[in-house]
Amino acid sequence: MIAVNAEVLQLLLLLSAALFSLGVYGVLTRKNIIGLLIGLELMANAVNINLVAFARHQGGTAGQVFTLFTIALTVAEVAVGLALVILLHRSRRSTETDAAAQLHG
Amino acid sequence: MSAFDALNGVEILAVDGIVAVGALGLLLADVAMPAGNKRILGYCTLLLLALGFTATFTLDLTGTALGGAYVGDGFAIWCKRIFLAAGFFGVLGGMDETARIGPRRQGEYYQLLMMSLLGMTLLAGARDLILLMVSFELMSLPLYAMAAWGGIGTYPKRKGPLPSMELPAKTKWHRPAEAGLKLYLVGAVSSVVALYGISLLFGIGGSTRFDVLARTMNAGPVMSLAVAMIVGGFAFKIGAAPFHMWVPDTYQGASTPFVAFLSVAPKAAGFAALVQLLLGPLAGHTDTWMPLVLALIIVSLLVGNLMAVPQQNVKRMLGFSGVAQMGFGLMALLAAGTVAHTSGQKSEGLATLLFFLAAYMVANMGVFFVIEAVAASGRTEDETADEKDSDDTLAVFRGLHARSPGLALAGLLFVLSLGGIPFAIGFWAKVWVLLGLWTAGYGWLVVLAAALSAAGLFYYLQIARSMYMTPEGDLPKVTARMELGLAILLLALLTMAVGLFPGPVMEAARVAVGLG
Amino acid sequence: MSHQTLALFVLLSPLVAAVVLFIVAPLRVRGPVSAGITIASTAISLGASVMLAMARMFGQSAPNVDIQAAWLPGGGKVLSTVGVYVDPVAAPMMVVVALVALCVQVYSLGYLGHEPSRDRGRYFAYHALFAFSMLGLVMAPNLLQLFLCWELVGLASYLLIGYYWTKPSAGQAALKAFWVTKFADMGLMLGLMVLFVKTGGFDWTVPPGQVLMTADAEVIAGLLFLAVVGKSAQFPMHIWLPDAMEGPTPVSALLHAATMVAAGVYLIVRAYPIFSLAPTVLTFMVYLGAFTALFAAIVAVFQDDIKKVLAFSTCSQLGYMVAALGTGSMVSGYFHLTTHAFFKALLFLTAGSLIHAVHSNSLHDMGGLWKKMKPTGVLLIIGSLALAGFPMTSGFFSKDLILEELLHAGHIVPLIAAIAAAGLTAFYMTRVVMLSLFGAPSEAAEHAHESPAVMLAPMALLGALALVGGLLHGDFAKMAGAEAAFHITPVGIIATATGLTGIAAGLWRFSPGKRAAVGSQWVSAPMRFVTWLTGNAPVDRAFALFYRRVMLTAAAGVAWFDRYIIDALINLSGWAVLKGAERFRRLQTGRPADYIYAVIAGLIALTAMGVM
Amino acid sequence: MIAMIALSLIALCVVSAGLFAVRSTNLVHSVLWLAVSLAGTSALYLMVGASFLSAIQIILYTGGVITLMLFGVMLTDRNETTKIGNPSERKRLGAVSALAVFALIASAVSSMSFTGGGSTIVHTKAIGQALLTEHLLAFEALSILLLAAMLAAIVVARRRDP
Amino acid sequence: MTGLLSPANAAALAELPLLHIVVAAPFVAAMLLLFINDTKPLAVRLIGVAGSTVSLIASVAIALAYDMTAGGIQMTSSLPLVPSLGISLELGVDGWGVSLLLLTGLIMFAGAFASWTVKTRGREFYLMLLVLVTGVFGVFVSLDLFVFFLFYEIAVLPMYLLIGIWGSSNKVADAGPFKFIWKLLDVGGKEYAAMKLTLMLLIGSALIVAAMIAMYIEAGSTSFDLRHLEKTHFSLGLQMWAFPALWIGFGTLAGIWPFHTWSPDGHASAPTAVSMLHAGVLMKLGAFGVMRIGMVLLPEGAREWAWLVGGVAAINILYGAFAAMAQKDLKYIIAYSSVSHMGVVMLGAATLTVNGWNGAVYQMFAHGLMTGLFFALVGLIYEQAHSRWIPDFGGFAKKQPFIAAFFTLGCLSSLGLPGLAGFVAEWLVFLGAWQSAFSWWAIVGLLGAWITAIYVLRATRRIFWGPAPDPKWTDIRDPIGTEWVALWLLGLALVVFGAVPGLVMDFIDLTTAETLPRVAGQALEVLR
Repeated sequence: MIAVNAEVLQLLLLLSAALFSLGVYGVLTRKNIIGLLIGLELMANAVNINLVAFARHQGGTAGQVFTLFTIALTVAEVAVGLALVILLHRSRRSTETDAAAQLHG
Repeated sequence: MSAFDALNGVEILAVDGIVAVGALGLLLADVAMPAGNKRILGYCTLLLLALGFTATFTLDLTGTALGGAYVGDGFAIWCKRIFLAAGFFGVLGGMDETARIGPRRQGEYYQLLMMSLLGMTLLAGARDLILLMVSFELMSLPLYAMAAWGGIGTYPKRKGPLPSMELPAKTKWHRPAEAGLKLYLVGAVSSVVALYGISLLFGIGGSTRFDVLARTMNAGPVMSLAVAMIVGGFAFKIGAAPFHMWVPDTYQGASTPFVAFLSVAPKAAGFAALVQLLLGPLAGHTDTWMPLVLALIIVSLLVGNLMAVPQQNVKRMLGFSGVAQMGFGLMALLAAGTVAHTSGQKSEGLATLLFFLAAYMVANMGVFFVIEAVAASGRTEDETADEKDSDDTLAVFRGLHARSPGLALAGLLFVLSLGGIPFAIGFWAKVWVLLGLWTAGYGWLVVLAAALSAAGLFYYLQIARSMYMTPEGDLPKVTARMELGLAILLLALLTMAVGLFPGPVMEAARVAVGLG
Repeated sequence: MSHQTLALFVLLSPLVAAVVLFIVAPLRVRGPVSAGITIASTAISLGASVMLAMARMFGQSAPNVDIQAAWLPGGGKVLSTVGVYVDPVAAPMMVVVALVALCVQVYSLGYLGHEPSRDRGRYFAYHALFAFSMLGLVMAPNLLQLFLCWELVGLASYLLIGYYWTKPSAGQAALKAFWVTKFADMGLMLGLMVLFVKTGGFDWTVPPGQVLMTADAEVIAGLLFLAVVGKSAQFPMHIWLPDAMEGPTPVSALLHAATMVAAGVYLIVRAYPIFSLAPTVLTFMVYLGAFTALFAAIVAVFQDDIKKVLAFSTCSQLGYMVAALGTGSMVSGYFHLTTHAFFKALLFLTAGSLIHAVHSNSLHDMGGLWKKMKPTGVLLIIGSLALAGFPMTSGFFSKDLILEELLHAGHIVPLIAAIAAAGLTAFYMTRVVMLSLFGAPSEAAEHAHESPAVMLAPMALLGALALVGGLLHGDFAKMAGAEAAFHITPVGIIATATGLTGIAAGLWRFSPGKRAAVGSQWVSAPMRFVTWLTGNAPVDRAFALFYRRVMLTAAAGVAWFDRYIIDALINLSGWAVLKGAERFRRLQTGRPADYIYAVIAGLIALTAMGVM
Repeated sequence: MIAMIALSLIALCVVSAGLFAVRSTNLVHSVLWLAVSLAGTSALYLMVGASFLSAIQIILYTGGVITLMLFGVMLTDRNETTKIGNPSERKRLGAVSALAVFALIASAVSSMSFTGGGSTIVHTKAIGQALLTEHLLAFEALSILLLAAMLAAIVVARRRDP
Repeated sequence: MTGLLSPANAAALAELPLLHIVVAAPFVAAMLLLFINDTKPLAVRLIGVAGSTVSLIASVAIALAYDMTAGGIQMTSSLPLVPSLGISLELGVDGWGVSLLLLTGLIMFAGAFASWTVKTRGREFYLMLLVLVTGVFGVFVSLDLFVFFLFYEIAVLPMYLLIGIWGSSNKVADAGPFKFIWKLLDVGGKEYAAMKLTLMLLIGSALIVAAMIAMYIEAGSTSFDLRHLEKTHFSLGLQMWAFPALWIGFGTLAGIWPFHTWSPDGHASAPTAVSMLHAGVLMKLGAFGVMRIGMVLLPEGAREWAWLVGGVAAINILYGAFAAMAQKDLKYIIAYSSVSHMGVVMLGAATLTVNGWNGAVYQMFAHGLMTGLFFALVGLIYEQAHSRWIPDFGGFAKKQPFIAAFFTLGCLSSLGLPGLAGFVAEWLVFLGAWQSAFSWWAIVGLLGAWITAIYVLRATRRIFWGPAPDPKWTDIRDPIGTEWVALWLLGLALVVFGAVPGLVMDFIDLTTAETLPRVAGQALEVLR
């Protein structure tokens, strides 16, 4: 275990930023909804890393509790998302985002 | 702190308790009931919501609970009233449609609605980042499912945005699925963004409690970043441009009574969340967030009003108009922020926001219910909203004045209220907002908003035009079902009554924010 | 009855008649009823006028009648009043107006006897309106009321010229008369405004203690004179008068000869305190008046329409009056107004009688009527002599006075023009008499017969006045506070000689034996220019050009500009929004991926705003 | 120092796995790369002393999310589902946007000066205590949220009423 | 109308809630109509007439009860609406209000009869009409700026439906540099006209809102009461922008150039009674707003901008007159003449002189009567001939002698013939203009009146005069039955108020004398 000093915090935050950006890249470029969800997970993961880094830096419980919550939130969100993917697949036989592009203008 | 200490003051959660217990109770009842038409659950929901709504008046809900994580104040109570009323009307107006979509499974709809409402009511009093985010998600998740509520139908040939996406006739196509998916995708990304912002906020503040954060946070690039992400993330929920893209599609795709609910309650909740954060721990940092809000206002006003103009589908039109309306809501926030910044106290701006949200709720739900009433009368018994592709275009209102004078009049009233015409509630809301905005020193924005609002009448009047200026031809008479009719009637009465005598309600809004 | 009451009677009786006839349709649509009411009211007016006038003429001097009531408030005070005002200046004019009006109305009973009852009713209602307006004008206590009534007589003129409204030419003429005079009236309005700003009121006298600067007086008088030029048909705004002959002949007699056109002259008489302060305007009046007198007389010579002859003659005579007033002699102009009213009304009525007999205005359709219509013939000759200034007729006295004044004032050129005009006047009137009464009768004249007594009686009355009216010149002068006894002067002799020469020339040129040579071609080739003038063409064409080329073009231009530029620009904004929105909505592609893009783009924008 | 290098290596691992996860053309691979990335994060947590979270991360994410996703892939399995590509114009725009986001966050974060840095050990018990006292309400709300998510997923994914 | 009642009786009359009655009567009638079956047209009409009759009687009673010796604002009452913002239903009436109430009462009464022939959806028609007129009455009796604005909006909005439903479309040829907009907008169509009217007026009212809010806040954010605002001295900075804002905002309704273009299309498309009310009364709301709100509350702004207000008004007068001259559609002529005549009103207002103001308010009154009469007549002609195309007309006087007579009467008032109401107004305005700092306005005004003479009389001649009408006009006839009401009422009013202007002018002058000194300031003394 290493103490999260300013340097480590900085590193973790940058890691989180990088993951977040990768997630952004993922959600922006994926045509497949599951692929898109993967990007979303990366972004969520970045949030978690942030929280953990801060929590460890500050030392209280709040950050860790918060992380716990965000993990749960993310999971719940993905669950609903996947359900929607299945629904879309059932009606359109496709899991691409463009399958849900009839409402426009 | 022991678990018992934490429960001190928990009685201020009575309303939330009613909703939570109600949701669970409905779930249990649903399971326990024999299969069949479960319309009774809808009435139970109504009862529960009415009970909760009454409780906001009869019980003293002010105070602090859970060591400061949850605070009941006038603002929160007022917000809860809006949520509960929106829920009440949403259930009342949607009862038929819900039953038609799935008579045996309508209980689930009400459970989801109650859970979403629980998220909202908690959100209104949340003074803790964790609680804020959890209740925010609790509000959102059921909405995704409710948006996708409904069946899979077949449609005539449809054009897609690209030639390759054209759907041949009779293809199965799930309009609510698309509505839900779009809501979900934009919502999920936005909430992750907001979460990221909140994690940064936590990082610089070192706590999840607002009162602590208010003391410990220092302005800086990270705070700016965090605030931008939070504002952006929440702006999705209120549907402010450019985070509004889901709005028209979801409005068009989802079942109308649900949209009536979706278009008001979560938006009010989004505002509640923004207010908690921006006028709570960030009240001292208005320099950081006001430019962002201002940018959102301008973009929302322009985009909303402009994009609503060419719409032929009423629900889409109302979606875009809602974007513009949210510009007004944000203006109230801006005004409140300015005053908070200069004098450090709660301002009339907040009261105008509350009044505006209430007015918006009444009128907007009303319009959607009128749409539903007209569209429903054209449907056969086993059809659902998403199966008819065109039952919410402007054309469905053709000659409504003759087909149902009452509905037409009510529709006109709601539309005019949204357009900000006197003696309807919406007028007072808009003017009050503008008044506050002027006081805050944004005179130019007042002129812009007022002019755009007037220009916005162009599309609102398209509805009036369709209802009053087109011949009814051989279209059938329209009669709203009992519950739906009751909802429309109540909303119309509210629009008129408060429009004629806005004084008490405005006064109540002022009292709610501590200005009495 | 007190004079106050009498004065009110003068004004109110035609007013009541007019109001009743205009509002109570059942009375109006019945010709005889309408005629009865109108004539009775005019008779009352005449009676009261005569009583009022008698008390002020012939050496008596009853105090002025002055009844005024507040009409318009302004800033808590009275801005202007209306009422009746009878002084020695107004009194004779009242009599003239009421008298000629009564004569004409009675005459009309016969002249319009064949018209539908409904139309006759309308006609007499207009007459009642005219009588009220004209008397109101004459009895105005201030210039504002004078102006109000000035416009109302214009209305009556418009309505009466347009009496035969089914005839397109009548409609044209009515409009032309109204437009031209209305244009000139702007001068009066403007003059009144200047007057009000300078003196604080609308009185024709400068209030005691106030000084009207000459420059201001010139402006006011000049503007008032513009209105006079229009109403009294002075060059170049005389163009409406010949056209106005489209109206029934009695109307021409009353409005367009005797009274209404003289209102301009009367205005100058009334506003003399102001005019007398404006020497430049006065001089201009002399020249314009004299020019009009000569010009119109020349044109009159070449007219074949008997009414047109008389119309141009009226212009010419009004020119005399204007010129006379310009010399500073109010009396001579005013007196000529009076005598002219009698003999010109007489001439028109006799002309009407002739027209009535042959159903044509053209002199060529007449001829030899002397045999058929002796009384009319006699009256025509009397009128012509008076107009020609034959010695001892009324015209002789008044015209002589004017010429004398011109000489006194030293306006030699106008004097020569006036004398020449007098000669021409005699010439063209002789022409009228010769062509209409003598010579071989035309086809139409074969069946002519004398007019009924109801027409002859008023003519006879006017004829008498035309003969002897001139004897009143002394009283006239006294009334105006001037001593003007009639003298035989060199100028008078020259003028009389010129007139007699004109008569002789006319007798010679148009003697029955030469009748074959008459016709519009009787002018010789060198006088082509003058023939051209006879169509009244140049001025008329100029006005028409102004109307078509300037007014209508401007109108079309403005209308086009409004519809296709101003309105289109406003529409354009709407169009741009609609089109722009149509374009803009493509951003809402419907593809969820793009929606996420929007979120991220918004996020980047917001964070960039926040961080930077 | 060694710990620092190890940390950096793991971080590198996490990032590269993330990169592969968003760039892989095979959806299953993508999911698995995500799993790697999440597992790496879990290791990271362990290193900085958040052992409880580390466990949760493994259980919930790797055990939950990844499974869910694989389920999703399987349920909707067709050729075009697993073989996914990113259209090139999207790639460019996405990369630019992602870089912009990274630049913004990184510039803000790196400008921040943190002081100190505690290394106090937070026991799992303390976390549990906090959950049930301070964050009781959020905890309860979360329970309902999970219920709601379940219900929502069922409602959405279920076939329509007969 | 002073002295018709003894002071005691007048005082007793003033005790009645007359202002409430005058505003509420049409509204109550409108609400009653909601409960009447559309299949009973007579009942609908009678209720409409009853509502307007009560209003007319009440407005006459107000005129009788108004105490001329006391002057000022009378019959005040107050009902707080939004206490926290200081918005309150303050009613009261001054001299201007009395005269314009009278006008509205007359026009509405006439309009109720002129709508007798509305065939389709008569109930809704009367309902909207009554709501509209409620707004108009409300504006004239409001002493609270906010309530003023409320009523103003109420008066403007029903127009959209009234024109859109019962209006008629016009053909407007596409030409000019912006030809391409025609297809999309359906220029000339009734819905186009209705929408253009509504949007232009409401965007204008956005400016009003801005100025209103700014004034409220500068006056201490306590009250919208006009009397309170009048006491406030607004900073020059505010006045300099707020006055033009109010001018354009209200002025759009008054048809100021170049924001007048809603007016010809709107009036030409609107059904008879709506044109009557709109041109007759509603446009006056705009002018009234400019004077009562803009000038009285912002005197310095008014003084500083008078040159522009008057200059634009001068443009209005000539521009409207010329544009009217080129029209061939009868309604367009009247509509453009309204633009021209409203220019006279604004010109009078801009003079900032007693006479100019008196004239301006009187012109509102006179033009209201006149244009009401015109539109009633045009409605009758259109109903019988089914055409408004003047080149097709001619000789109508044969079959419609009374319509011809009343039309001529309207024309004469329009061109400012003495003895008719129009003259008094125009004369005073031009006199005031001459007294003002910009004398040339008066000349423009006079020219405008002359051009008016040209086009109105030309129209009269083309429609009514000339040989017997074309055989295709077999159906045209004089009015019958209730059609007479509007003609006689408005026609006689034109004459009576022209011959005895004091009836109304005494009221107007009272208020002018009270308010003008505040606005004109030093300038007034010089000019008087």
